[in-house]
Amino acid sequence: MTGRSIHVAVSLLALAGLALACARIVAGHVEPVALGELAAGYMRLSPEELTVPNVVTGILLAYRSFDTLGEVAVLFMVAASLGPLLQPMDGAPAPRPVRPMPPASEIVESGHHLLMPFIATFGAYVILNGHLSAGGGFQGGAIVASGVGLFMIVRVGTPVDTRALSVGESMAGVLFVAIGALGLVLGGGFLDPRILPGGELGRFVSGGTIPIVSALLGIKVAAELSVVLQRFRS
Amino acid sequence: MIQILASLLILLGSFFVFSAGLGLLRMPDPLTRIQAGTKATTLGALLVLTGLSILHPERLLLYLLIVAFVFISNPISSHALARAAARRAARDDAASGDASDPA
Amino acid sequence: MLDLFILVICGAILLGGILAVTVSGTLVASVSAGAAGLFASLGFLLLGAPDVAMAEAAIGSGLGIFIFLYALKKTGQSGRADE
Amino acid sequence: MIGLPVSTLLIATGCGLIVLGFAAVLLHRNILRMIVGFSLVDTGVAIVLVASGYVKDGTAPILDADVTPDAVFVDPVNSALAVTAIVIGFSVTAMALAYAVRLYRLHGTLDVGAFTEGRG
Repeated sequence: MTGRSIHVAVSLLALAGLALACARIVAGHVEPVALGELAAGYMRLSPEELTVPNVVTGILLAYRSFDTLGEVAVLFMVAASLGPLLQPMDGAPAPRPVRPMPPASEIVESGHHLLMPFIATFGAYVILNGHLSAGGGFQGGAIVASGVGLFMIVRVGTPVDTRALSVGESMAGVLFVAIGALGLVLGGGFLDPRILPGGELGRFVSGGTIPIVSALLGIKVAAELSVVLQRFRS
Repeated sequence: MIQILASLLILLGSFFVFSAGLGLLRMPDPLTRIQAGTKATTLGALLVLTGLSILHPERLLLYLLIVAFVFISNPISSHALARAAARRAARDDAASGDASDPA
Repeated sequence: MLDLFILVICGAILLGGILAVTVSGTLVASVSAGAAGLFASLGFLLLGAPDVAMAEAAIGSGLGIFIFLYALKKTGQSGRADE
Repeated sequence: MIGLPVSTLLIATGCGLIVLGFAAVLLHRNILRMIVGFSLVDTGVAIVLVASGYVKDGTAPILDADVTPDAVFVDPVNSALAVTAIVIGFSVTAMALAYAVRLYRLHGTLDVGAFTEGRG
């Protein structure tokens, strides 16, 4: 087993090097007392230009929304490619039979009926108030998807309809890109939120198209994460 | 006076939550651990939130919502955990008859 | 007082990470990685990033453990110390 | 307590988590344990990213009603990047787990030695 011990020795050496590099980063870090120029610019511009109090949402959905679109595209590709990857193969040896999960008890099922409205409402609240307080499309979509996970635990035999989820997800994606293109025509660039009137800072209807884009992003993320969960379950 | 009462309630609630953590560490098997964890944390959360709502009466509705959520979700999740633990114990008993090598 | 809290959170994150690396069962390892993520979301809250805290709590430690458990079930090693 | 600023402490924690995750990736033979290590690295990178954007006594970059005019804010760019990193980390973990399940179905084992040794 000398190959194994050589492997362990080289790995420990590499880890020591990594730890040394990390120690240098930690030792050289000084806590700043003021924002950098870029961050200060965003802090000033986001309430003025976009009428969005939550600057993180302003960056994610307006200044860097093209990144967000690419990220959702990555999530979509993962959700789409998990289907063929996790399908049972023809030529492979038969996998050990997995014990079927027992059905959920009555208490858990009634509790799921009680909790589902709470979870769905909270997810929708987080998605729609992303421009006013902490939250947004990604976070709310993940909350809704965890509600779908609760459904999957309770209804063991019932599959979630991935085709319907894909249709809803694609519609949201098309609308997202359409709003972006509209910004290219009417506003100053792709996904410019100022094609609708900005409104008053801190009101629910404000920030141009940002609440709409946030809702579409939430639908997309929730559907994609649910598809990922269902692929792993089936 | 009111503040002292609220602080006492919060302290009592923290004591219950702490004892729940101690129970999780000290209890011997899964079922007793679940029993220690659930009851004490439910009561502890109720006491802490009562103390907080005395301190901040304007947020009473929010705290009531949190209490409702904890009172629904905590027993349900621990019930599911206890059921899984009981099933596993039953399965291990059945399996130990023919193949007695747990290592 | 807040300093002590931060130290406790850092210790909890590192403890979760050490458990995830050293413990012998894969199920326990994935759950302690999720616990490290949950304490990390508390740390994000202290660092003034509630958005990141929500994302980490819901995605990193919620759905992450979920798919780990299903993968463990599919590979037939949900539980006992393997290796 | 020990005089170090908050962000330095959390950067140290994140770096420790990164080293621990790479230790799991390099030293374990079970593929699922390696994926656990990668998810630890994800968490550590997110912590380092957010902590390096912390400004002394900063609050969250949300300008709602109870923000005083002379408040100091945390860097919002780092927060936005960390949200992105967490979501991408989840999808990377999902892909890795799917490949692990597929390898297990093909070879009946999760030991990396079975895939590399015996092939020279």
